[in-house]
Amino acid sequence: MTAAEIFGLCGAALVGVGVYGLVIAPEPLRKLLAFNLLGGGIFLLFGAVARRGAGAGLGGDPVPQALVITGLVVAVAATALAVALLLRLFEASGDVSLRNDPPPAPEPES
Amino acid sequence: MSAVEVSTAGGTWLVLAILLPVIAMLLAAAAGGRHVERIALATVPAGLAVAIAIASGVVESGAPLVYVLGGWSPPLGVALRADGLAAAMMLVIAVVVAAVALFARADFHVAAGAPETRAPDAFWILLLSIWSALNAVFVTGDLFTGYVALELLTFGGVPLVCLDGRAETLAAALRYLLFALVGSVFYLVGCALLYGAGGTLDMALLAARLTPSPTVVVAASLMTIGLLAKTALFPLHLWLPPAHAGAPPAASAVLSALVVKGSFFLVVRLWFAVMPAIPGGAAAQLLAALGAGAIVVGNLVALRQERLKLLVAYSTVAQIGYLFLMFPLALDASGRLLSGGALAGGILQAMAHATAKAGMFMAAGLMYAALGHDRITGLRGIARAQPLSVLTFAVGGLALMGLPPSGAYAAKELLLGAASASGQWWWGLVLQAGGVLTAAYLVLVLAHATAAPDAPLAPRQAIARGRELAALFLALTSLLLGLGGWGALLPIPGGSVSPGLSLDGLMKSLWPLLGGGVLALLLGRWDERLPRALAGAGLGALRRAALVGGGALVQLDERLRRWPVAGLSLLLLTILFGAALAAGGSP
Amino acid sequence: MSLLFDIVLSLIVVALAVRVIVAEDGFAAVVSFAAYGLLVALAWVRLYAADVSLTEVAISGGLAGMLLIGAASRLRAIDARAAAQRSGRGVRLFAALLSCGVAGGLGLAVLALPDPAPSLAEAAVANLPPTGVGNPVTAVLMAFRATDTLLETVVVVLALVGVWSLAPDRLWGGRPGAREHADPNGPLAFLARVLPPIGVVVAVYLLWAGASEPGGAFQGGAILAATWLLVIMAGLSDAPATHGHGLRWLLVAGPLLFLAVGFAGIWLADAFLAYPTDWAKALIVAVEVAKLLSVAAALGLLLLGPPRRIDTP
Amino acid sequence: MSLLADLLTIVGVGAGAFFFLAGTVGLLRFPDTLTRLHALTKADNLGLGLIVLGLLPRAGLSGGLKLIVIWALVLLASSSASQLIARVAHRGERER
Repeated sequence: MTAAEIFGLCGAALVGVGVYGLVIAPEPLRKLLAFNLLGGGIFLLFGAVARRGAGAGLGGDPVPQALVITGLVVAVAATALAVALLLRLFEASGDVSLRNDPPPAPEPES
Repeated sequence: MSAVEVSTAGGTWLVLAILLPVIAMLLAAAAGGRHVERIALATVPAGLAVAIAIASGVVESGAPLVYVLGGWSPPLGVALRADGLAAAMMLVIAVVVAAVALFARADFHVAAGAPETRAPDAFWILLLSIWSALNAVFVTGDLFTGYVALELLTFGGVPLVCLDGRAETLAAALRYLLFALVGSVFYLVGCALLYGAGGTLDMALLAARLTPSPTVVVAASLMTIGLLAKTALFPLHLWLPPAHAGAPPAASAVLSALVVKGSFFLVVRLWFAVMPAIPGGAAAQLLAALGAGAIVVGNLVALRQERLKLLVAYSTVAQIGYLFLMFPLALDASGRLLSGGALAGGILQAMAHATAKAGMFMAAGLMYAALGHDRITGLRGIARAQPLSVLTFAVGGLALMGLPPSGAYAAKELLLGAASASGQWWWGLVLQAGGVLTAAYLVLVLAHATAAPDAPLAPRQAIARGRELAALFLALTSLLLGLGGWGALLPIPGGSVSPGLSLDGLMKSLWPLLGGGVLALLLGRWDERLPRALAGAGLGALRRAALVGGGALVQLDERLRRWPVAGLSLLLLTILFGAALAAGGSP
Repeated sequence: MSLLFDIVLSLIVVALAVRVIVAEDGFAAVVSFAAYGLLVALAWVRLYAADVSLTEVAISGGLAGMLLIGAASRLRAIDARAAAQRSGRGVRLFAALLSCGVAGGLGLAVLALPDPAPSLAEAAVANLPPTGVGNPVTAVLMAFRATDTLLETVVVVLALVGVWSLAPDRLWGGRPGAREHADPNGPLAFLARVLPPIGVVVAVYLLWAGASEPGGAFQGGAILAATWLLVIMAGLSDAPATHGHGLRWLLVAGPLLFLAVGFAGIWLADAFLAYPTDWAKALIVAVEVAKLLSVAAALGLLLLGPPRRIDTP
Repeated sequence: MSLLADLLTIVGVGAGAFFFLAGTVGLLRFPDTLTRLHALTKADNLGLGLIVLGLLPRAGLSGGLKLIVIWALVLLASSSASQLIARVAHRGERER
């Protein structure tokens, strides 16, 4: 067992927790947290891949590490957009449920 | 290690294709006010010229244009590559953007001296960002650059959904954003694994380095499903109908015609350019099966919609299904994907849908603007008040149905050819059925629109002729797309597609209209007169039975679009795809 | 011994993640998430990725944590109602099963990664000299894969346009957030007076050090943004009006300078985003400075949200 | 000399860890917000200070300076934060 494998498996577990939360959590904010957990798990997978590629005097392959930095910034921008949408929806409707839009009113059909 | 890649002549155009809209977007965001629209409109011809330059460059050299960014060749650096597929897509996208921009001027115009307002400012900036993101998706040779471009596309698309700020559209935008984000990170995790397996994210290098292994199988299934979620392939389409139907018409056109094509194109790249060495026979069949489900459910549920824009949105769900029928048809005997007629057919279908659907959404928007509503049963008389809009809808529908010489006709011929060549007659059947189903909603809408009104129709607002012409132009483009030949850009066996312009061909492609008419009678929404007439003809029982079936499909669709169900489908499909890819298999 | 540390750390991280999902109270979930972020940063140190660790702490733990805590406190009122829509036991069990399947597949994929691992570490180090920077991660971000970084700065600007576009029509161009009225003699105001000079120094240091050691414009920008937000929260300064031209040009200055340097590369070094060897470090640092300011402004404004009030004269 | 430095490190870090532990136990066991804060801030600040002290001989001049600055910043942040928390808790108490 190496550190890369341990954190790689930790990343895989986080992905599992994240997708479970995304599917099951009823509150949109919780879904957003789950998305961030999922993202964190994926970045750890990148980290594990980077650590396995250590060489040339570096503790890890710098390319996947740089990709994670890019990914983290994109993820926080996505979170900010989602939070803004969520709060705006709350203001506009007093509710933030993501249930289906109500099915169209049944039309009398003879 | 492979030889160092170098830029080809004309490669700089690829940089411009991505960055011209980016520069315009940044300048527009900073300048604000009236400048936003001006900058956007000035960018349109320039972007169109770039797309033409790239296409002619590809045709002339007969090879992909390549640009090595920063002079750092892959695997360390990133290369842009435009093959014929990318060039063809960029060309069509540029045409659609141009027409949408002309159409949108009326909605998002800022008058001289007027203060800066929200919706126009946002719309033009978002349109430019979507254009840049799509071009980046088409020309990137690198999977991670593809990820950044996909996110750019999502961030451009989501605010378009809720541009009018109503609570329903905000909820639709939030659902879209959350589901699209899941799709993105599924794609991203695949990138991590493929880098771990191949030591690069460059598509061409990965294609040479990847061999079947558990890592590659897991990566491929996660990436594929992530992209399907962003493309809204049935049953992962929960976000599409409310998002596309609630947006302003110009935004709906952009979302439906353009945005979903980005993730679709990355699926094509992934399967044809990155993993051609991975046998994917069973998985390709699964993809096409989902496509077939989309065609049936999407089209039939479209028939049951009360509102025109929702009907068009559901027809997008169905059309997305069409795009995935090509995968099993492109398989060779050993279960590997070949770039040939089926791939050309799939790309042509995407091009045909982009043009036709943008035109149809714009036409639906104009009818909405004139009537103040878009209830299908309330469309009577609109054909007399707004003949051009109804004509646009009809032409777009006929083009999608596959009337020669439309792009959809050419696509269907190519796909049918591939189906019979590979002995997969069942996909041919689905293709033919799709034509009938498309005809059904076309007949339904046209029957309502051309009926005589009970009272003379007084349009609520005058519609500028230019807007109707922009929409009609797109629909006609789709109808005439098959005349282009396309053999220079797309891998078409025998060099070019025949436009199919014979009396016999025309007659053959009108048959679906008849079947579609029957379906529309049985399943569509009509006012009371029709059911009475049907009952008089002794067909009342048949219609009741059809309505029960239709109601069941609507119920099924409603269930599948619930969040937890869609989430479970996503996970289940991921596992199924993994299993199918692990099984490998040939057709 | 260190493996044991890694295993325990991983277990705690996963346990915190589970708590984020299953906690009854939404606020508790967010707080667990913030703690999770800090521990993940520790994991990055263990993976020899100090640059990532800094970014994780500053951006994910700090800024995203703050954003989510703010949202959770505003949504508290409807927490219970949303929680009432919990799925049935069968659905949850099925979802857990499928999630385990996905995680298991991923774990399998990690264990099946090829040995020896393919790596670009050697190529990156071998190509460091012409970039003039000593930190290979910075070289990847600013030279080898500079296009991604450029597009990413555009993504941040676009996200801000998206956030602003959520404002009601009449508030377009107004100021984001509520006007803060903290006690001018309270601890927050005290902190907001003492910390900004230090925050600026740390941000500039991170940027400068980023050329040769861990750090860079994103980490520095996040710290600068946090400092700015602290001053606004303490009521010492108001959030800027979003119609301001100075502000808007500041937001796009980073990506625009990046683009300008990129296009200059076509003439000076034969490729878009190539740097002439003698000037490479100077150009990279110049772009990083502009990016630092733009990123700081954009991240700060992303956290403040859409315009909420308009100045009445 | 190095033996002395090692000894300082062991004693400093060990004592620091003990204070962290004590603070955490206090956080978990004390009955209300204010006493918990009391336990936490006192123990943590002292604990971190001891750890920094223990690490100083190993950090060199510039590293040592950074460590001291970090300690000072944490002191500043945690004391301000606990003030803020205490105010909120106090207000909540009065309103009850």
